[in-house]
Amino acid sequence: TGGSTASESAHETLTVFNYSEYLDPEMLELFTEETGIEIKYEEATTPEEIYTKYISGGIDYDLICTSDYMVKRLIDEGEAQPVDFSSMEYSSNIGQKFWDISKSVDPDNAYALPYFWGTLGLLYDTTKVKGDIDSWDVLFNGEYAQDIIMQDSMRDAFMIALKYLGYSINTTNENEIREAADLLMKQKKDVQAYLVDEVRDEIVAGNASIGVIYSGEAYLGNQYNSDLAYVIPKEGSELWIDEWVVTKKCKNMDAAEKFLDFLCREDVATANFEYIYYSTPNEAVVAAMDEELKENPAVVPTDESIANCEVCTQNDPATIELYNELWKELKAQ
Amino acid sequence: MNRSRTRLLAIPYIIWIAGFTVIPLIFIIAKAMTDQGGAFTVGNLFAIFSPIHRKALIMSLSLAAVSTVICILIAYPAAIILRESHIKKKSIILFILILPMWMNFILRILAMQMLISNNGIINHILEVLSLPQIKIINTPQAIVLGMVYDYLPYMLLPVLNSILSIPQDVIEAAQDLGSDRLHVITHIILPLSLGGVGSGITMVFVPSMTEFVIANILGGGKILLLGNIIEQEFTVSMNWNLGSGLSVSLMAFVLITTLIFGRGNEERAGGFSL
Amino acid sequence: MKKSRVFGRIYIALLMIFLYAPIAVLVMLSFNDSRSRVVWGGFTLKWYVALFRSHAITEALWTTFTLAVLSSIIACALGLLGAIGIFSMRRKNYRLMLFFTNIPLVNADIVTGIALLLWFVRFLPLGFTSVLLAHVTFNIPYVILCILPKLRDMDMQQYEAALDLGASGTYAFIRILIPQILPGVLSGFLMALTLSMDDFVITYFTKGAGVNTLSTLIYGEIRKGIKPELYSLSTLLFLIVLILLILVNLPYDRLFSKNKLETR
Amino acid sequence: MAKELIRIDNISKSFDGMSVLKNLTLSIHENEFVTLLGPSGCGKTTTLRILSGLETPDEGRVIFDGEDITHLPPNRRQLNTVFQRYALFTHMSVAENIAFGLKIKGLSAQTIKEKITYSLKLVGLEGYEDRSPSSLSGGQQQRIAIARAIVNEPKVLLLDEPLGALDLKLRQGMQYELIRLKKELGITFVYITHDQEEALTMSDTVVVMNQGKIQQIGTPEDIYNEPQNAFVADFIGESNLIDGIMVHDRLVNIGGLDMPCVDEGFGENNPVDVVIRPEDVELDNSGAGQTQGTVRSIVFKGVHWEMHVESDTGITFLVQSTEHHPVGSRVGISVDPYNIQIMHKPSSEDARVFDQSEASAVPGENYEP
Amino acid sequence: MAKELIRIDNISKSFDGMSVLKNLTLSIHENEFVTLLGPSGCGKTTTLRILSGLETPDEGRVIFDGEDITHLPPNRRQLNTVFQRYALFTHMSVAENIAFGLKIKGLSAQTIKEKITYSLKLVGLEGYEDRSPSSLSGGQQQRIAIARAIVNEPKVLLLDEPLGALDLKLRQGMQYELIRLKKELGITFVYITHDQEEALTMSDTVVVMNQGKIQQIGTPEDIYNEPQNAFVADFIGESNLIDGIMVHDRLVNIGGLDMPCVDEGFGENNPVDVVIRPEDVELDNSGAGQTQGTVRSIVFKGVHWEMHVESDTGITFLVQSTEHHPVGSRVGISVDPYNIQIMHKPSSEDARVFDQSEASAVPGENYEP
Ligand SMILES: Nc1ncnc2c1ncn2[C@@H]1O[C@H](COP(=O)(O)OP(=O)(O)OP(=O)(O)O)[C@@H](O)[C@H]1O
Ligand SMILES: Nc1ncnc2c1ncn2[C@@H]1O[C@H](COP(=O)(O)OP(=O)(O)OP(=O)(O)O)[C@@H](O)[C@H]1O
Ligand SMILES: [Mg+2]
Ligand SMILES: [Mg+2]
Repeated sequence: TGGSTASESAHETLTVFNYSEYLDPEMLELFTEETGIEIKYEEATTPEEIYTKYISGGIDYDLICTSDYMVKRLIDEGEAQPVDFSSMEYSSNIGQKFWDISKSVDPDNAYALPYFWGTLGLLYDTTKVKGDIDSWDVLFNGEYAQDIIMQDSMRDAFMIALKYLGYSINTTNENEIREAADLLMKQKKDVQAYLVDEVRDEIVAGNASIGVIYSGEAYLGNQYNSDLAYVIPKEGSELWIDEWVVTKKCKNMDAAEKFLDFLCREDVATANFEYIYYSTPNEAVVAAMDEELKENPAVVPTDESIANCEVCTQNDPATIELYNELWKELKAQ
Repeated sequence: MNRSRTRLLAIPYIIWIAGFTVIPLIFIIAKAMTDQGGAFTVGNLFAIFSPIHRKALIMSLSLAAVSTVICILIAYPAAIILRESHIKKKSIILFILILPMWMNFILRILAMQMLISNNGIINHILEVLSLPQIKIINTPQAIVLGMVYDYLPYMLLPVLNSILSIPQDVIEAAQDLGSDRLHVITHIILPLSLGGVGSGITMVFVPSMTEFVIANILGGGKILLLGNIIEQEFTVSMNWNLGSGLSVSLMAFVLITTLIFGRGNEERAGGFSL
Repeated sequence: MKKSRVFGRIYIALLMIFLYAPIAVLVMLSFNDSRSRVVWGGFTLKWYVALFRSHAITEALWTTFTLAVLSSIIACALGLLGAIGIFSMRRKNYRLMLFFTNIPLVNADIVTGIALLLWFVRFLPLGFTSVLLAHVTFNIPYVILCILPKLRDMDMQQYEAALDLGASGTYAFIRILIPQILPGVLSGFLMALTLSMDDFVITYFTKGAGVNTLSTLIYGEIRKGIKPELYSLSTLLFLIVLILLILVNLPYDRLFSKNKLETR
Repeated sequence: MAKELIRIDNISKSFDGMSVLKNLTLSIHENEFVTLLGPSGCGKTTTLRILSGLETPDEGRVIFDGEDITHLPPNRRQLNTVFQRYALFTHMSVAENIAFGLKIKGLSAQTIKEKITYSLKLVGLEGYEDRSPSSLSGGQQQRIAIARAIVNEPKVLLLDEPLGALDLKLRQGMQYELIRLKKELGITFVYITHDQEEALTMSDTVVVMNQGKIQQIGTPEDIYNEPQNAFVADFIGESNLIDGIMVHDRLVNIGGLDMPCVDEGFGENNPVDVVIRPEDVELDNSGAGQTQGTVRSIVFKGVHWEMHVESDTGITFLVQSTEHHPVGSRVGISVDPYNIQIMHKPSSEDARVFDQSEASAVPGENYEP
Repeated sequence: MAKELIRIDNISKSFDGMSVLKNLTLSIHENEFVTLLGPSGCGKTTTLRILSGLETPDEGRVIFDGEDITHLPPNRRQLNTVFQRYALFTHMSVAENIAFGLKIKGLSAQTIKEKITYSLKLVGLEGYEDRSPSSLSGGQQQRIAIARAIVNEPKVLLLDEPLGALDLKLRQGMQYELIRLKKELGITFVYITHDQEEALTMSDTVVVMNQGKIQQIGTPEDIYNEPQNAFVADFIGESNLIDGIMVHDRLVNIGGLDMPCVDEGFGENNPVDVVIRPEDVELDNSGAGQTQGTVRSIVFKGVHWEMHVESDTGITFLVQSTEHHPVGSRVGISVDPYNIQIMHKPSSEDARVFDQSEASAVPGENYEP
């Protein structure tokens, strides 16, 4: 019953691995309908989970969608197969800007197809916060003690601190990292909670005034509470990009390419966008959006706002270990 | 019963243990005894004594212990009250106690969070009643509350079972000899239900040692438990060797404690059944 | 006497509120017109409608149930034999077996999950079967913990009486001993069912592509907000179990006693 | 008689709507040995439990030493109970079991130790201090239960079939010992047994119960020799219970045979119940006697032979005699007028009661060898 | 005598190194009623369990109908057991309990139903088919256990104190019923009791055991009237066991008083044990008799009075008599020579055995009123 031993060898099958709730399930049915290719669809919540399941070899995934640094890792470890994007009918819907961003993990644009992207920023309740917020400073100056919610994610927390201190988020300089860690330690007493997925709900519910959040979540939060605003601080932030790669285990490159091409098609990309409202690199979709949506920085970040942003490509083991130690120290404090 | 022959009945189970407990355990121990490069090391096993891990261990132990004690403190009076009640079918009680557990664990913990958060349902109710607000979310107390909530049925069931199976005439004999209510509880019911408490402790204390979801959701991620660390080593840091090492030493720790404290418990009939 | 009874009622009532308040919240959410769990958007039944339309949920529900029931049955069968076997062992082996029995209980779920994953991939394509094996593995200790005390309380004289009346060892075992430990097996089964339905981590690591349980479904959804359909599903499940519970506990001794007579 | 210590006043009790005790009234005096005797399920244990406070009567009162203790909890009553099924504390040693009540009273360790030793000696189980109750045989457990109750020196000791599990020799020993204890400690005993001989041997007063009602209260001699109704006559010892017609005072007709007796006041030609104890039927070989009969069966009972003798008038007598008469032999039958007990035919209610108790036993009279 | 059905051949058994049965040899004949009698813990139940196959002897063999069944499993033996503690199947109704063995034999539902009805009638519990055993009183449970065994019509029925929990009336009824069943069904009974009277009443053969050894095998009369040693004499019924010196054949000296007897062959001036049954001591008021004495205590026992009479020669006799002699009164004491039983002083082993059994009972002789 495993993915690769599908008995219906007459049928073509693709085993697809993606973040959960990251694709409109009806699109999968549509794809099968159009091409006759069966999809075995598997979901996970973090890049590491995806990597772990893939690398353990239990399931032979053909296509994986994961985030920047993990994409880089897969490529670096030779787990990805090159794809000829130029031959695909709809790949041109992906804006050049995103191919360029993708180069930070896939220098030749040979492996990875951008799927969604976004930023890390602050979601805040305008009724509870004095004036407009434009800096990470609010997280560190103690003004909103016990009223801020941090991401319970090692990488994101360090990125914020590094950016606030003016360093690169991909730094391997131990001193810079330790400086960031000290900052986070000092901050801890002011933090109401470190949360992953519930940040949006907490801000919506009014349990806290400011929260660190991914841009797409900010849009959703706004839907429930129109007093909420999203900002990418001026110090800059993380620019994340989730991309598709074809694994080296994929035996049916043709089908895989068909699937990737399908995802780039405007109607499909629109459906997926409307399923989650994360920023899409598909320019055809962006072009067709309502003005209101188009102008929402949480949905379509402006170029200025991401000018200072970086893509995370950090895979240096020593740095990760350092992160890890310092993070545990912070949490254990 | 022919003991030498019935012993053979355990063979399928032994095979199962060998196949699905021991072999995977060997995998984990092997991981624990090597570093990320694959070289032999005992460092991961002793990593639990590093200051941060020790801190987390102590925190985990205290939260698990406090939760277990609270579970016992809640379960005991409940069991005694139920014993004294006139409900004929006591098994219906067991069902009622276990029923909440049929709702998904994460959903229940999320619901608990909605109840106790600063702007939560309880505080809204308190506000209406113009009573002081509770500020418990994102504290160790909230984690304890969550653990008690989630594990209480595992304590209630065995405790209730063992208390229900104490013969009434023994209690009456004690009353007859001059025991008042409290004395009966401390000198008859308590010692006679130790077996059930033992089962309950195993089923509450042990899993709550490795718990991390509750700590994440209700503790606001500000309290680091050993469960969090192990989970993080596996899923974030991708240092399986350290994760395995911590896990193996925790396992050894728990097994040794249960061996020490569990002694004699297995001799007493600790009912853990309907 | 009276006072303590009132106190007792209050205590039990408080306990029930504690256990059921979060359930009440979930039930409430299933009627919430808003997709967000923290915003009340008015009363609706649309999530119940949506529930029956959702392929993913009904499929996951089915998988969850078959998985829970199958793994509990297998765990009970193995655990029953195992418990009896262990019970008749000498002290040293008895302790040794209990030690191994406790391992899945003591291990962090993620460790069990990854260890099983590492092991399964060597001989078994991940899929339903692998999850089933994993669930049986973590269910067994609970089943055994439930059965062992019952074995200790067993009345061996009844077994001897059965032998004396002409029953073979096996027949006496099935007819006399099994019914005596059945309550233990039953609560073990219930326990296993509950654990199996609740497990996420181990299921997640050992499942194959396309296999989803309610837990894995829910876990994946925390990020984007739980689909309210799942609240209505929980509510429905709760109601069904509640109704079953009431049915099971009807005074059926009285209802069925007539049938009993006739079958004899 | 000594002062009244306990008064059970018009007590009724039902379980699940089933009436178990009906308007029971009973006085127990200081230092009295009262035995409740009756068939299984007649309410003996329930009565005892009401005395000990473990059960509350639906109606009526329990007066102890002039004080209404109907609703006093068991631990505040000066009574101790030896339970029908021992009810030993399995998690305690023998010594701890015995010390249980003493510790509650707060006696010193030394005193407790002495009392344990003393009471174990009383019940013949010296040196068993550290044993676990579960390692003892049934008889030994029962003796520990007795020791545990006695050691508290209660004003009243309630014993629910305490000797049921012991063999005859041991039982006799314990009977004597209990009587000695009663005298020595000056405690009042309320004793339950279904062993009639035990009841007669030990008691000052025997209370015969049936179906939740007292049938007769009296000294053992009263109960045995002058049963007030057929139930009591039948239940206490073996007896020939025969339909008769009271010809006139001091003459009763049994199966056509007129027999002199000593009872008066039953009117003339009234149907009555006649009770003759088996040991009071005299047999002889000489062909003399009030009537003749044939021996139909004979059983050796140790102390005596037990025979069924069918008289020529068609009545089968149960006879106990130390002389052996082989089956089929002809014997003369006679009964001393003093040994013929005349009783009124039971009222309808009593009849029901009696019939019921008959139904559950398999009557010996029907036995044909 | 009928043909030998069971032969227990030189069986020994120990538990945890403690010897429980020692070289036991016993023959049981077809349609015989054999009773095992002895104090608690003497190995009666163990013997029965070896017969039923629930226990395997360490040494020796069990022969059934000429066949060695020592290692045959219980379910393949044609014996059924009524267990000491009922051992009813608690999860089955009364009817299902009784049907258990029948279903195994594969009888038709109709037959089974009839047999259930019949056997319930036998034990006086008609209409109890659908009750749960736990809802029955102890006595009723025991009767169900009897019905469950009897209904299988085994060749041999093993009964371990089946009537222990019943009250006297019921017990007597069941005693008769069991004897009737035995005769009717032609089954052999092996019966355990600690009630001496029961043993004497019911048995063809009584086997007196003590400490895992057979003390005496014989008819009830043999056992009662001619006990082979002091243990048997003391255990079976009450008896006066007195040290005496055999002056010469037919004359024994008891406490200085020469008394004629009928025993011979004990030599001259040898110390012997003298056994006199309490009912064989004759008292009279006239001052006649072989010696004089004073009544020290008197207890009413229903059938007779039981007295302790201290003779002027200093010996206290236990006396049973239907006549009442008040405490303190002077009486003449005499014993018929035929009722004086002379026995050899026990060998050292026997003495130990006897002393032990004495120690556990609280001897009645020490009782001072
Ligand atoms: N707690 C109870 N609930 C229901 N019925 C009861 C309860 N206690 C006693 N009974 C019933 O009351 C009746 C009298 O019971 P009780 O125990 O007093 O009898 P008993 O005279 O002691 O009998 P035995 O000699 O068998 O011990 C019985 O029919 C019994 O079934
Ligand atoms: N399974 C066993 N293990 C250890 N000792 C045993 C076992 N069965 C019996 N005994 C011991 O063997 C001795 C004889 O026991 P048995 O049950 O045969 O006595 P009994 O004559 O039936 O006594 P009772 O009249 O009390 O039933 C006792 O001392 C008992 O403790
Ligand atoms: Mg009773
Ligand atoms: Mg026995």
